Amino acid sequence: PKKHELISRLKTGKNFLRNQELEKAFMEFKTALELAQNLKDPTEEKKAARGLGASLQRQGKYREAIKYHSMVLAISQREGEDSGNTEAYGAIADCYTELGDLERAGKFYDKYISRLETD
Amino acid sequence: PKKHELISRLKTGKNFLRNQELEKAFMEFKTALELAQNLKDPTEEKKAARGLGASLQRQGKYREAIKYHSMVLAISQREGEDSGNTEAYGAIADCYTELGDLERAGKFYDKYISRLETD
Amino acid sequence: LETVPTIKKLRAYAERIRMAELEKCLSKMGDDIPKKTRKAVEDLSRGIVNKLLHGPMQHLRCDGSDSRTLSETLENMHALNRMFSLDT
Amino acid sequence: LETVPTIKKLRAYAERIRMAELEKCLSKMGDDIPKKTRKAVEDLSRGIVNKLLHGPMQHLRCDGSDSRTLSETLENMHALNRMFSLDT
Repeated sequence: PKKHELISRLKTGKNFLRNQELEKAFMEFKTALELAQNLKDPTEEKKAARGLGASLQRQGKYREAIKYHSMVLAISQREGEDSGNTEAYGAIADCYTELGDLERAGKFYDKYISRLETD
Repeated sequence: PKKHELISRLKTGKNFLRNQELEKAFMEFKTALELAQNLKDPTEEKKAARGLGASLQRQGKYREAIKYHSMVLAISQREGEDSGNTEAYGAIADCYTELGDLERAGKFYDKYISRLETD
Repeated sequence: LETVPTIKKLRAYAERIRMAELEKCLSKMGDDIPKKTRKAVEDLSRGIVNKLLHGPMQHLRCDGSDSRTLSETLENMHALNRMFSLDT
Repeated sequence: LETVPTIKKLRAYAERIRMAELEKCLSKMGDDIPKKTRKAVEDLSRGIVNKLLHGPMQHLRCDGSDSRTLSETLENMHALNRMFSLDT
Protein backbone atom coordinates (compact mmCIF):
# COMPACT_ATOMS: atom_id res chain seq x y z
CA PRO A 1 0.00 0.00 0.00
CA LYS A 2 2.68 2.53 1.02
CA LYS A 3 5.03 0.91 -1.45
CA HIS A 4 2.33 1.27 -4.04
CA GLU A 5 1.97 4.98 -3.36
CA LEU A 6 5.74 5.36 -3.55
CA ILE A 7 5.94 3.77 -7.00
CA SER A 8 3.05 5.86 -8.23
CA ARG A 9 4.62 9.11 -6.92
CA LEU A 10 7.86 8.31 -8.71
CA LYS A 11 5.95 7.65 -11.90
CA THR A 12 3.94 10.86 -11.85
CA GLY A 13 7.09 12.76 -10.87
CA LYS A 14 8.79 11.40 -13.96
CA ASN A 15 5.86 12.42 -16.13
CA PHE A 16 5.88 15.94 -14.72
CA LEU A 17 9.60 16.10 -15.37
CA ARG A 18 9.09 15.04 -18.95
CA ASN A 19 6.46 17.75 -19.44
CA GLN A 20 8.69 20.35 -17.83
CA GLU A 21 6.27 20.85 -14.94
CA LEU A 22 9.21 21.10 -12.64
CA GLU A 23 7.64 22.29 -9.41
CA LYS A 24 4.96 19.64 -9.54
CA ALA A 25 7.68 17.08 -10.25
CA PHE A 26 9.61 18.31 -7.24
CA MET A 27 6.60 17.84 -4.95
CA GLU A 28 5.99 14.27 -6.15
CA PHE A 29 9.62 13.28 -5.69
CA LYS A 30 9.70 14.96 -2.29
CA THR A 31 6.79 12.84 -1.08
CA ALA A 32 8.36 9.78 -2.69
CA LEU A 33 11.63 10.42 -0.86
CA GLU A 34 9.88 10.52 2.50
CA LEU A 35 7.95 7.34 1.73
CA ALA A 36 11.10 5.55 0.60
CA GLN A 37 12.91 6.62 3.76
CA ASN A 38 10.07 5.37 5.94
CA LEU A 39 9.98 2.08 4.07
CA LYS A 40 13.77 1.82 4.20
CA ASP A 41 13.90 1.16 0.48
CA PRO A 42 17.26 2.47 -0.73
CA THR A 43 16.67 1.74 -4.43
CA GLU A 44 13.55 3.89 -4.58
CA GLU A 45 15.15 6.41 -2.24
CA LYS A 46 17.86 6.95 -4.86
CA LYS A 47 15.30 7.35 -7.62
CA ALA A 48 13.49 10.01 -5.59
CA ALA A 49 16.73 11.85 -4.83
CA ARG A 50 17.75 11.76 -8.47
CA GLY A 51 14.32 13.09 -9.46
CA LEU A 52 14.61 15.93 -6.96
CA GLY A 53 18.05 16.78 -8.28
CA ALA A 54 16.82 16.78 -11.86
CA SER A 55 13.78 18.96 -11.05
CA LEU A 56 15.93 21.58 -9.35
CA GLN A 57 18.64 21.44 -11.98
CA ARG A 58 16.20 22.20 -14.76
CA GLN A 59 14.91 25.16 -12.76
CA GLY A 60 18.45 26.49 -12.64
CA LYS A 61 18.77 25.80 -8.89
CA TYR A 62 22.15 24.16 -9.24
CA ARG A 63 23.35 24.34 -5.64
CA GLU A 64 20.24 22.67 -4.32
CA ALA A 65 20.35 20.14 -7.13
CA ILE A 66 23.89 19.17 -6.14
CA LYS A 67 22.61 18.46 -2.64
CA TYR A 68 20.14 15.87 -3.90
CA HIS A 69 22.45 14.31 -6.48
CA SER A 70 25.01 13.95 -3.68
CA MET A 71 22.36 12.18 -1.63
CA VAL A 72 22.44 9.37 -4.21
CA LEU A 73 26.17 8.98 -3.55
CA ALA A 74 25.57 8.99 0.21
CA ILE A 75 22.91 6.29 -0.03
CA SER A 76 25.28 4.19 -2.14
CA GLN A 77 27.96 4.51 0.48
CA ARG A 78 25.59 3.67 3.30
CA GLU A 79 24.27 0.59 1.48
CA GLY A 80 27.54 -0.55 -0.07
CA GLU A 81 25.89 -0.64 -3.49
CA ASP A 82 26.82 1.88 -6.13
CA SER A 83 24.04 1.84 -8.72
CA GLY A 84 23.17 5.29 -9.99
CA ASN A 85 26.56 6.74 -9.05
CA THR A 86 27.74 7.25 -12.63
CA GLU A 87 24.73 9.42 -13.38
CA ALA A 88 25.05 11.26 -10.06
CA TYR A 89 28.71 12.14 -10.70
CA GLY A 90 27.80 13.35 -14.18
CA ALA A 91 24.87 15.43 -12.97
CA ILE A 92 26.88 17.04 -10.17
CA ALA A 93 29.60 17.90 -12.67
CA ASP A 94 27.00 19.41 -15.01
CA CYS A 95 25.75 21.61 -12.15
CA TYR A 96 29.25 22.82 -11.26
CA THR A 97 29.82 23.58 -14.95
CA GLU A 98 26.70 25.74 -14.94
CA LEU A 99 27.93 27.47 -11.80
CA GLY A 100 31.20 28.25 -13.55
CA ASP A 101 33.26 26.11 -11.17
CA LEU A 102 35.07 24.21 -13.92
CA GLU A 103 37.78 22.98 -11.58
CA ARG A 104 35.33 21.11 -9.39
CA ALA A 105 33.25 20.05 -12.41
CA GLY A 106 36.36 18.45 -13.90
CA LYS A 107 36.95 16.42 -10.76
CA PHE A 108 33.41 15.02 -10.84
CA TYR A 109 33.61 14.36 -14.59
CA ASP A 110 36.76 12.34 -13.90
CA LYS A 111 34.83 10.12 -11.51
CA TYR A 112 32.00 9.91 -14.02
CA ILE A 113 34.35 8.99 -16.88
CA SER A 114 36.18 6.36 -14.88
CA ARG A 115 32.85 4.60 -14.33
CA LEU A 116 31.57 4.72 -17.92
CA GLU A 117 32.95 1.31 -18.77
CA THR A 118 31.53 -0.47 -15.75
CA ASP A 119 27.94 -1.60 -15.57
CA PRO B 1 5.55 -26.23 -39.91
CA LYS B 2 7.72 -24.93 -42.77
CA LYS B 3 7.66 -21.52 -41.16
CA HIS B 4 8.71 -23.16 -37.95
CA GLU B 5 11.71 -24.81 -39.61
CA LEU B 6 12.63 -21.49 -41.21
CA ILE B 7 12.70 -19.68 -37.88
CA SER B 8 14.72 -22.45 -36.31
CA ARG B 9 17.28 -22.45 -39.17
CA LEU B 10 17.75 -18.72 -38.78
CA LYS B 11 18.26 -19.16 -35.08
CA THR B 12 20.86 -21.91 -35.33
CA GLY B 13 22.55 -19.99 -38.14
CA LYS B 14 22.88 -17.02 -35.84
CA ASN B 15 24.34 -19.19 -33.10
CA PHE B 16 26.90 -20.71 -35.47
CA LEU B 17 27.80 -17.21 -36.58
CA ARG B 18 28.34 -16.13 -33.01
CA ASN B 19 30.61 -19.11 -32.39
CA GLN B 20 32.54 -18.44 -35.58
CA GLU B 21 31.42 -21.74 -37.11
CA LEU B 22 31.06 -19.97 -40.38
CA GLU B 23 30.53 -22.81 -42.82
CA LYS B 24 27.86 -24.37 -40.66
CA ALA B 25 26.22 -20.95 -40.37
CA PHE B 26 26.30 -20.62 -44.14
CA MET B 27 24.50 -23.94 -44.60
CA GLU B 28 21.74 -23.02 -42.14
CA PHE B 29 21.15 -19.64 -43.75
CA LYS B 30 21.20 -21.23 -47.21
CA THR B 31 18.38 -23.60 -46.25
CA ALA B 32 16.56 -20.75 -44.54
CA LEU B 33 16.79 -18.65 -47.69
CA GLU B 34 15.20 -21.38 -49.80
CA LEU B 35 12.45 -21.90 -47.24
CA ALA B 36 11.73 -18.18 -47.07
CA GLN B 37 11.58 -17.94 -50.84
CA ASN B 38 9.15 -20.87 -51.04
CA LEU B 39 7.02 -19.32 -48.31
CA LYS B 40 7.23 -15.90 -49.98
CA ASP B 41 8.24 -14.34 -46.69
CA PRO B 42 10.38 -11.30 -47.55
CA THR B 43 11.22 -10.38 -43.95
CA GLU B 44 12.79 -13.74 -43.22
CA GLU B 45 14.28 -13.85 -46.71
CA LYS B 46 16.22 -10.70 -45.86
CA LYS B 47 17.41 -12.17 -42.59
CA ALA B 48 18.69 -15.26 -44.40
CA ALA B 49 20.44 -13.17 -47.06
CA ARG B 50 22.05 -11.00 -44.40
CA GLY B 51 23.20 -14.11 -42.56
CA LEU B 52 24.72 -15.54 -45.73
CA GLY B 53 26.50 -12.28 -46.38
CA ALA B 54 27.87 -12.16 -42.84
CA SER B 55 29.06 -15.78 -42.96
CA LEU B 56 30.98 -15.22 -46.19
CA GLN B 57 32.33 -11.87 -45.11
CA ARG B 58 33.88 -13.33 -41.99
CA GLN B 59 35.50 -16.03 -44.10
CA GLY B 60 37.10 -13.30 -46.18
CA LYS B 61 34.94 -14.09 -49.22
CA TYR B 62 34.06 -10.48 -49.82
CA ARG B 63 32.85 -10.67 -53.42
CA GLU B 64 30.36 -13.41 -52.63
CA ALA B 65 29.33 -11.60 -49.45
CA ILE B 66 28.50 -8.50 -51.49
CA LYS B 67 26.20 -10.62 -53.63
CA TYR B 68 24.09 -11.63 -50.64
CA HIS B 69 24.11 -8.23 -48.95
CA SER B 70 22.93 -6.79 -52.27
CA MET B 71 20.13 -9.33 -52.26
CA VAL B 72 18.73 -7.55 -49.19
CA LEU B 73 18.59 -4.33 -51.22
CA ALA B 74 16.92 -6.15 -54.10
CA ILE B 75 14.27 -7.64 -51.85
CA SER B 76 13.61 -4.19 -50.40
CA GLN B 77 13.14 -2.77 -53.86
CA ARG B 78 10.86 -5.61 -54.92
CA GLU B 79 8.71 -5.25 -51.80
CA GLY B 80 8.79 -1.46 -51.52
CA GLU B 81 9.94 -1.75 -47.91
CA ASP B 82 13.45 -0.76 -46.94
CA SER B 83 14.13 -2.35 -43.56
CA GLY B 84 17.65 -3.72 -43.31
CA ASN B 85 18.99 -1.44 -46.03
CA THR B 86 21.14 0.67 -43.70
CA GLU B 87 23.00 -2.40 -42.51
CA ALA B 88 23.26 -3.79 -46.04
CA TYR B 89 24.82 -0.57 -47.37
CA GLY B 90 27.28 -0.55 -44.46
CA ALA B 91 28.22 -4.20 -44.93
CA ILE B 92 28.73 -3.84 -48.69
CA ALA B 93 30.93 -0.81 -48.06
CA ASP B 94 32.93 -2.78 -45.48
CA CYS B 95 33.50 -5.52 -48.08
CA TYR B 96 34.68 -3.06 -50.74
CA THR B 97 37.02 -1.51 -48.16
CA GLU B 98 38.53 -4.94 -47.56
CA LEU B 99 38.89 -5.43 -51.29
CA GLY B 100 40.76 -2.14 -51.50
CA ASP B 101 38.10 -0.48 -53.65
CA LEU B 102 37.82 2.62 -51.49
CA GLU B 103 36.09 4.61 -54.20
CA ARG B 104 33.14 2.24 -54.34
CA ALA B 105 33.23 1.72 -50.56
CA GLY B 106 32.84 5.49 -50.11
CA LYS B 107 29.75 5.54 -52.32
CA PHE B 108 28.08 2.83 -50.26
CA TYR B 109 29.11 4.47 -46.98
CA ASP B 110 27.44 7.65 -48.22
CA LYS B 111 24.17 5.78 -48.66
CA TYR B 112 24.68 4.16 -45.26
CA ILE B 113 25.41 7.50 -43.55
CA SER B 114 22.44 9.23 -45.14
CA ARG B 115 20.19 6.60 -43.56
CA LEU B 116 21.66 6.64 -40.05
CA GLU B 117 19.16 9.16 -38.77
CA THR B 118 16.09 7.39 -40.11
CA ASP B 119 14.50 4.48 -38.31
CA LEU C 1 39.49 23.05 -18.11
CA GLU C 2 38.39 24.54 -21.41
CA THR C 3 37.04 21.16 -22.40
CA VAL C 4 34.68 20.85 -19.43
CA PRO C 5 31.69 22.53 -21.14
CA THR C 6 32.16 20.18 -24.11
CA ILE C 7 31.83 17.19 -21.80
CA LYS C 8 28.55 18.60 -20.54
CA LYS C 9 27.24 19.25 -24.05
CA LEU C 10 28.26 15.85 -25.36
CA ARG C 11 26.55 14.17 -22.40
CA ALA C 12 23.37 16.15 -23.05
CA TYR C 13 23.50 15.33 -26.77
CA ALA C 14 23.77 11.60 -26.11
CA GLU C 15 21.12 11.70 -23.40
CA ARG C 16 18.60 13.27 -25.78
CA ILE C 17 19.17 10.46 -28.26
CA ARG C 18 18.97 7.83 -25.53
CA MET C 19 15.69 9.13 -24.12
CA ALA C 20 14.06 9.47 -27.54
CA GLU C 21 15.00 5.93 -28.57
CA LEU C 22 14.06 4.51 -25.18
CA GLU C 23 10.60 6.05 -25.34
CA LYS C 24 10.10 4.72 -28.85
CA CYS C 25 11.10 1.27 -27.66
CA LEU C 26 8.87 1.28 -24.58
CA SER C 27 5.88 2.50 -26.55
CA LYS C 28 6.39 -0.32 -29.06
CA MET C 29 6.41 -2.82 -26.23
CA GLY C 30 2.92 -1.80 -25.19
CA ASP C 31 1.54 -1.44 -21.68
CA ASP C 32 2.26 -3.80 -18.87
CA ILE C 33 5.97 -4.12 -19.38
CA PRO C 34 7.37 -6.38 -16.64
CA LYS C 35 9.59 -4.46 -14.25
CA LYS C 36 12.56 -6.69 -15.03
CA THR C 37 12.20 -6.04 -18.75
CA ARG C 38 11.96 -2.32 -18.24
CA LYS C 39 15.08 -2.28 -16.11
CA ALA C 40 16.99 -4.42 -18.63
CA VAL C 41 16.01 -2.09 -21.46
CA GLU C 42 17.02 1.02 -19.53
CA ASP C 43 20.34 -0.57 -18.63
CA LEU C 44 20.84 -1.46 -22.29
CA SER C 45 20.32 2.11 -23.43
CA ARG C 46 22.62 3.48 -20.76
CA GLY C 47 25.23 0.77 -21.34
CA ILE C 48 25.54 1.49 -25.06
CA VAL C 49 25.73 5.25 -24.59
CA ASN C 50 28.22 5.09 -21.72
CA LYS C 51 30.53 2.65 -23.44
CA LEU C 52 30.47 4.63 -26.68
CA LEU C 53 31.15 7.90 -24.86
CA HIS C 54 33.96 6.53 -22.74
CA GLY C 55 36.73 7.03 -25.31
CA PRO C 56 35.82 10.58 -26.36
CA MET C 57 35.18 11.66 -22.76
CA GLN C 58 38.51 10.32 -21.62
CA HIS C 59 40.25 12.17 -24.42
CA LEU C 60 38.66 15.43 -23.35
CA ARG C 61 40.46 15.25 -20.03
CA CYS C 62 44.12 16.10 -19.91
CA ASP C 63 45.72 15.32 -16.61
CA GLY C 64 49.19 16.41 -17.63
CA SER C 65 50.74 13.26 -16.25
CA ASP C 66 50.44 11.05 -19.29
CA SER C 67 51.28 11.38 -22.94
CA ARG C 68 48.07 13.16 -23.78
CA THR C 69 49.07 16.73 -24.43
CA LEU C 70 46.97 19.80 -24.03
CA SER C 71 47.02 20.58 -27.74
CA GLU C 72 45.87 17.07 -28.60
CA THR C 73 43.04 17.37 -26.10
CA LEU C 74 41.97 20.65 -27.64
CA GLU C 75 42.05 19.10 -31.11
CA ASN C 76 39.79 16.34 -29.83
CA MET C 77 37.45 18.96 -28.44
CA HIS C 78 37.31 20.88 -31.71
CA ALA C 79 36.61 17.70 -33.66
CA LEU C 80 33.83 16.69 -31.27
CA ASN C 81 32.30 20.16 -31.41
CA ARG C 82 32.24 19.91 -35.19
CA MET C 83 31.05 16.33 -35.44
CA PHE C 84 28.22 16.68 -32.95
CA SER C 85 27.46 20.34 -33.71
CA LEU C 86 27.93 21.14 -30.04
CA ASP C 87 28.68 24.80 -30.58
CA THR C 88 25.31 25.82 -31.88
CA LEU D 1 39.17 8.33 -49.47
CA GLU D 2 41.78 8.04 -46.74
CA THR D 3 38.99 8.18 -44.20
CA VAL D 4 37.13 5.15 -45.57
CA PRO D 5 38.97 2.58 -43.41
CA THR D 6 38.20 4.69 -40.35
CA ILE D 7 34.49 4.50 -41.13
CA LYS D 8 34.78 0.72 -41.24
CA LYS D 9 36.70 0.55 -37.96
CA LEU D 10 34.35 2.91 -36.15
CA ARG D 11 31.37 0.88 -37.34
CA ALA D 12 32.98 -2.32 -36.08
CA TYR D 13 33.86 -0.71 -32.76
CA ALA D 14 30.29 0.41 -32.17
CA GLU D 15 28.86 -2.90 -33.33
CA ARG D 16 30.94 -4.80 -30.77
CA ILE D 17 29.57 -2.63 -28.00
CA ARG D 18 26.03 -2.94 -29.32
CA MET D 19 26.16 -6.73 -29.52
CA ALA D 20 27.70 -7.13 -26.06
CA GLU D 21 25.11 -4.90 -24.41
CA LEU D 22 22.26 -6.48 -26.37
CA GLU D 23 23.26 -9.96 -25.25
CA LYS D 24 23.51 -8.82 -21.65
CA CYS D 25 20.04 -7.31 -21.92
CA LEU D 26 18.43 -10.35 -23.53
CA SER D 27 19.97 -12.70 -21.00
CA LYS D 28 18.60 -10.57 -18.15
CA MET D 29 15.15 -10.77 -19.70
CA GLY D 30 15.13 -14.53 -19.42
CA ASP D 31 13.79 -17.07 -21.89
CA ASP D 32 10.57 -16.69 -23.77
CA ILE D 33 11.00 -13.11 -24.82
CA PRO D 34 7.98 -12.10 -26.94
CA LYS D 35 8.97 -11.50 -30.55
CA LYS D 36 7.68 -7.94 -30.42
CA THR D 37 9.82 -7.18 -27.37
CA ARG D 38 12.91 -8.68 -28.97
CA LYS D 39 12.42 -6.62 -32.09
CA ALA D 40 11.86 -3.44 -30.08
CA VAL D 41 15.03 -4.05 -28.08
CA GLU D 42 17.10 -4.71 -31.19
CA ASP D 43 15.74 -1.58 -32.83
CA LEU D 44 16.58 0.38 -29.67
CA SER D 45 20.20 -0.76 -29.71
CA ARG D 46 20.57 -0.02 -33.40
CA GLY D 47 18.75 3.31 -33.12
CA ILE D 48 21.03 4.64 -30.38
CA VAL D 49 24.22 3.53 -32.14
CA ASN D 50 23.17 4.82 -35.55
CA LYS D 51 22.06 8.20 -34.28
CA LEU D 52 25.20 8.64 -32.21
CA LEU D 53 27.43 7.68 -35.14
CA HIS D 54 25.66 9.88 -37.65
CA GLY D 55 27.58 13.07 -36.85
CA PRO D 56 31.08 11.57 -36.79
CA MET D 57 30.43 9.45 -39.89
CA GLN D 58 29.17 12.43 -41.84
CA HIS D 59 32.26 14.39 -40.86
CA LEU D 60 34.50 11.64 -42.18
CA ARG D 61 33.14 12.19 -45.67
CA CYS D 62 34.35 15.17 -47.62
CA ASP D 63 32.44 15.71 -50.81
CA GLY D 64 34.33 18.84 -51.80
CA SER D 65 31.13 20.69 -52.55
CA ASP D 66 30.42 22.10 -49.11
CA SER D 67 32.40 24.00 -46.56
CA ARG D 68 33.94 20.87 -45.06
CA THR D 69 37.52 20.91 -46.19
CA LEU D 70 39.82 17.99 -46.66
CA SER D 71 42.10 19.07 -43.83
CA GLU D 72 39.20 19.37 -41.43
CA THR D 73 37.99 15.91 -42.41
CA LEU D 74 41.45 14.50 -41.76
CA GLU D 75 41.57 16.20 -38.37
CA ASN D 76 38.25 14.57 -37.53
CA MET D 77 39.70 11.23 -38.59
CA HIS D 78 42.78 11.64 -36.44
CA ALA D 79 40.69 12.62 -33.44
CA LEU D 80 38.39 9.62 -33.89
CA ASN D 81 41.35 7.28 -34.30
CA ARG D 82 42.75 8.58 -31.02
CA MET D 83 39.50 8.67 -29.09
CA PHE D 84 38.35 5.18 -30.07
CA SER D 85 41.85 3.69 -30.35
CA LEU D 86 41.04 2.64 -33.90
CA ASP D 87 44.65 2.40 -35.02
CA THR D 88 45.62 -0.50 -32.85
